[in-house]
Amino acid sequence: MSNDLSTLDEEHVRQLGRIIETLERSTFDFIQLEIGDLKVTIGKGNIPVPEATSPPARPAVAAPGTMPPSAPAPAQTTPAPRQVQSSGHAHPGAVDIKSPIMGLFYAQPEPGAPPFVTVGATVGEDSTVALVEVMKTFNAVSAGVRGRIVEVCVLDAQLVEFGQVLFRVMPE
Amino acid sequence: MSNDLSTLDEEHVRQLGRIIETLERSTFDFIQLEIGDLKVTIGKGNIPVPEATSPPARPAVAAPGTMPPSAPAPAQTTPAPRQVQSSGHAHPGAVDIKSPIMGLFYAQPEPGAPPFVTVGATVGEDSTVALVEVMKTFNAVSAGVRGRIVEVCVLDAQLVEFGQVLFRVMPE
Amino acid sequence: MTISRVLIANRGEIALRIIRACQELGIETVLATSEADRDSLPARLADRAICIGPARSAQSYLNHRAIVTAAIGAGADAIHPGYGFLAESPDLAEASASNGITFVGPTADHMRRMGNKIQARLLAREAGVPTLAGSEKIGSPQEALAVAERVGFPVILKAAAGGGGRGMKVVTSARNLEQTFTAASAEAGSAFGDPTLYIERYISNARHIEVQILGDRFGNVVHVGERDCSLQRRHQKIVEEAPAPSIAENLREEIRNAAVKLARNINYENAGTAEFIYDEDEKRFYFLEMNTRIQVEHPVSETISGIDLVQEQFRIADGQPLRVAQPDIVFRGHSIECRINAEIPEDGFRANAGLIEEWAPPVGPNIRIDTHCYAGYRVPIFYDSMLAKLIVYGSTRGEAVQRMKRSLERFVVTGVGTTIPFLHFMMQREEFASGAVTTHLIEDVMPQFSGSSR
Amino acid sequence: MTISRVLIANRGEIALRIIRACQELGIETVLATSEADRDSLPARLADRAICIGPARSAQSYLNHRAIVTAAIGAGADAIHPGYGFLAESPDLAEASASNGITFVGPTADHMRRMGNKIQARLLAREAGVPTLAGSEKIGSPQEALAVAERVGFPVILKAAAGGGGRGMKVVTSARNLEQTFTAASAEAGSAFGDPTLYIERYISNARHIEVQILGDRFGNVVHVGERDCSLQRRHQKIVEEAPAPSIAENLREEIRNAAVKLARNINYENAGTAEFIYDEDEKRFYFLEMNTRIQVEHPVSETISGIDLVQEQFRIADGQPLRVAQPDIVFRGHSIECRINAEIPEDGFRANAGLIEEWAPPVGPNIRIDTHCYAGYRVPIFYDSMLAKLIVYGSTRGEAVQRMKRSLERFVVTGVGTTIPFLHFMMQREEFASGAVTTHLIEDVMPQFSGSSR
Repeated sequence: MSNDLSTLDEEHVRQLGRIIETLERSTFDFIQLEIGDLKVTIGKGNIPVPEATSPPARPAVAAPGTMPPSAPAPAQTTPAPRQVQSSGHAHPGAVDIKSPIMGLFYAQPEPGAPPFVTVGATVGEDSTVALVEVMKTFNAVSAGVRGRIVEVCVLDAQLVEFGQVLFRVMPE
Repeated sequence: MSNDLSTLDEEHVRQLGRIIETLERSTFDFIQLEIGDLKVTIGKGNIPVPEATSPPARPAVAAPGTMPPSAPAPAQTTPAPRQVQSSGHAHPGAVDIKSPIMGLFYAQPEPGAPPFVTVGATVGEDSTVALVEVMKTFNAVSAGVRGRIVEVCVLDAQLVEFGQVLFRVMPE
Repeated sequence: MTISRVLIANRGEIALRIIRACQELGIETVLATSEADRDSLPARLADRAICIGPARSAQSYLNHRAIVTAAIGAGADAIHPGYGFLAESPDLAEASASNGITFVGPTADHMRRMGNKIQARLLAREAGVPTLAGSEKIGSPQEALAVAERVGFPVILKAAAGGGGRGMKVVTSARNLEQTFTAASAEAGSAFGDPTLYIERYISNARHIEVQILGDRFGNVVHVGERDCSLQRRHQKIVEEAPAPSIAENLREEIRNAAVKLARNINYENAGTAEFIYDEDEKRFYFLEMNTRIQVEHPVSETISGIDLVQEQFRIADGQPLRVAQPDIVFRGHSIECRINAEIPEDGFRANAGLIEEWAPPVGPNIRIDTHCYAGYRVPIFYDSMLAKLIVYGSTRGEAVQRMKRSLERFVVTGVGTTIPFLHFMMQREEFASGAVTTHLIEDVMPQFSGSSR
Repeated sequence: MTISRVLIANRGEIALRIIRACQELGIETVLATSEADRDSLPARLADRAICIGPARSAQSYLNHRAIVTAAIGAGADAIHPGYGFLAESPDLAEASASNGITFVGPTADHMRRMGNKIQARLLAREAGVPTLAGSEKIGSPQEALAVAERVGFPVILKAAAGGGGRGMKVVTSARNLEQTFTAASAEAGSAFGDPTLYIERYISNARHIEVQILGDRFGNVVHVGERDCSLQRRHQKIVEEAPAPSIAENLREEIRNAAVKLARNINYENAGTAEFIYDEDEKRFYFLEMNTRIQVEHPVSETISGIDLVQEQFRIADGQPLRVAQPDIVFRGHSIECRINAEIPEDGFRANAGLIEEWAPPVGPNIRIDTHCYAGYRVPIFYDSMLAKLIVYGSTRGEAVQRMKRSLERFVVTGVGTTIPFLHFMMQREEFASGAVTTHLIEDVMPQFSGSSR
């Protein structure tokens, strides 16, 4: 048996369609169908996945110390960059400008100067949008895309991680 | 059987639809259906997943010793009684006579005597079908049901566990 | 090792502990389980499991005839009873022996002699080991009053057939004596099948100190140090440590030697524990009783000595001489054990059963967990409430306390209430940190814990 | 402890090991991770994780500027480098110091002096510690030939800036010397940025023995016993044990004292290891090099001494004096470590990455696992292949070997091939059981293992 879509003929697709329609009319969230090698899952929301793996560290009684609020809780497995990306839901179609290195984020060329960009600013691919400092070395970050800044995702002088979203841009 | 959707014919799909509708009218949250290679799950919320539990002991390289073949493999979590029950699939409608205690199973009243019952024998509720010995004390096992013995599930002089199936009886 | 297959007549963490010892010794394991424990972790990790009876202990774990039959049927050449259940049953030891099965423990005779607490006191006195002022056996309230007035109030009434903290009543004045005597006697009769009582002087400012003993068939006896088990609720231990903190070194030596002498006097064989009460005011110790089995708290002694006591039990039962003489046993550092029980401390340590949802014990160097639990395990209602033993090592007692504190903080259990928050509270108490641990400490601090946890 | 928050500049099991030490010391942890390790277990267990760069080490774990920046940005007051990566980088130590951050390790100066192997040999000789006959530095094949003829073939060519088994070539006769010299020099230049070579007499029947050292800021130096790390493949260790088996007690004392003397001579600070080669034929030892960091195999020393070396590293870095003098360090029993690597032994220990499907390490008393792996973990292709360290304790070496054997049998890993079957094979070899472990043993027995595993 060839394991590709060719095994799905006209008739199968019609049958699947009817299953979907029946499911649609019902109040159920999903159907899972498994016939030997063939597996079909139809549903709403995310594909349900069996969770994994290893124990998260969650203090049972008391935390040994306190961390600044910016620090994620130990049990939280989502890394910071993804949290930032999720804020972009408010701007469908917008793209991210990510930090090419980890370091301290500066929104302006020097203290007291106006920021490189603010929300509403138009940028070209080569426009410098920020500086990221690693031990007195300042690295210019280019927009990499033409468009309009719709969101500034980090605060001035904050530590940004490698790959962290700095700005969101609506391409033009 | 070819493992693809072609095994789902018109009739099957109609049947699935009817199952969904029936489930819809019920108060249940899901149905899981498994017929040989075919598995179907329909439900609300997340797909129920088998729990993870904890690591089974499976020797990576070599077992430290050998056990008689009657001993289940360490990784096998199904206890013996259930394995025996599963053999009963061959006799739909039959009921089990289980051992009320753990001990040594004897099929006959004394060595050399004929067995209490064999396959085909008719038993009444109070018929003694076997003895189970615990340290020289012999406990008579009653059939507890009227019917015909269709299967003898254990060998003579074998250790039977508490609740282990000794015989299967077709009630009359 | 001539033992090749052992039947383990127990459940829970100790069943698993014994399985692990056997895996290393190359002994096959057959676990006798009740119906409720058929799918337990030890049942899955043993080479074979045999369901010997229904959930209720009386018809399974306490049925020595079923256990011996299972051993015979499975071709086991030894039985390990663990602790509790039939661990101190002369009947099981005898039935094993008469069926040619090695019992991993002392002889039935040792058990009988030490099982009766009045006789055990006599044996101690014969060995020159101090016992508390009191009586051998009292037959009437009048006799009790006479003894009590001789030794002075408060006194404690104990059941001769009791032990392990059960069947004890404190009497503070002559006024309550007659009534308490009658009640205690009736209770002892129904609980232990023997209404005999004896009286001892009651020490209120006391610590519970016990000495781990190993003896072989050749008359060799060594101690593996002492443990302090003073932290108790309802006369039951919840924190144990080794060595005992804050006692003078000469007393430590004396108490260890007393235990060895007592065991040697009766040619004691296998692992055992001599329990003493230590009078914090008088700085003197008195023999209480001897436990003829491995104990729950054995890991703290293993940790400070490096000796695997359960493996030694097998070697001794196998007829081997002790592998170590006293000078070979090197004690190092400090070890503490906390019993993680499914109990609600604020509610009088009421047991609670149920489904363990999350189970994430701490891991790391110098942390040991003995447990049969896992996420998804349903704690059965039929047995005791202990879920796990958390054992830590530290170079010093302070380091061990600190490690225990941090380990408890990282121990995540949801689904059932546990003693973890209470144990954490105890680790932070100044009394515990300073080693000023007495048998009434938990009672004293309980109001503050209940207050803080609201 | 004035250190309150540490940046951990490492990954894998050692990152987790350091996190655990910090949890017990009450130090907050910030883990610097590469993009590939963002969701790793240590990243989840640290109080905070910061992604410092892409998967490739050169742009993340080997970037000392990124690490110091991350430490400053996260408000960390200390950096722990673990082992490997930048653990022996004077640049990281210096950059930390000049930014007011405590480096948990020796000073940049110590690293520089010991980092150059030729200088380290000189320092050893100054301290009266024996070194192998050979040269300080050789500039040409001609010079190499002269030295080789003086000390006698076989000789070994080593890179002055190498270490840890890298950059070494054995030359058996004058014929191959010139060619090998040219190749080795070029290799050293590209691998370590310094083509300088030196020559030593090569000992074929050798054991690798190293001594664990702790030194504080006040000139106190103690040893924490020696380790035997002879079991190597491609000059890299896979089994280590402590104490070293089958060496005379007076030699054991000598080798330990030599290490202490060397460290004291340079006022060595923090944890370090003096490596020696032991000539099995001559029964003599020679200094090889000093590692200025915590080592992979540190747990075997922790196990026999009861000292938490990583916690001591923090205390020393914090400016505290050593808590123990030499007589306070009590060694007991025997400990063995096996490195569980994602490697195919039959295929020249070729590394293999992939998804770990099942992961069930053995558990039980006297078994310690240091690992960052779990079922469902995908082993990244970018880093070394070590999945776990399995460490056991036994009262005797025989007991430890037996426990290791049984533990390996119970260690279930599926999804990636591991060294477990090979380690199990080694534990059963008579050479290992008898303590006759030499650096060429693996090579000698490999054909038999490959044969048996077919």
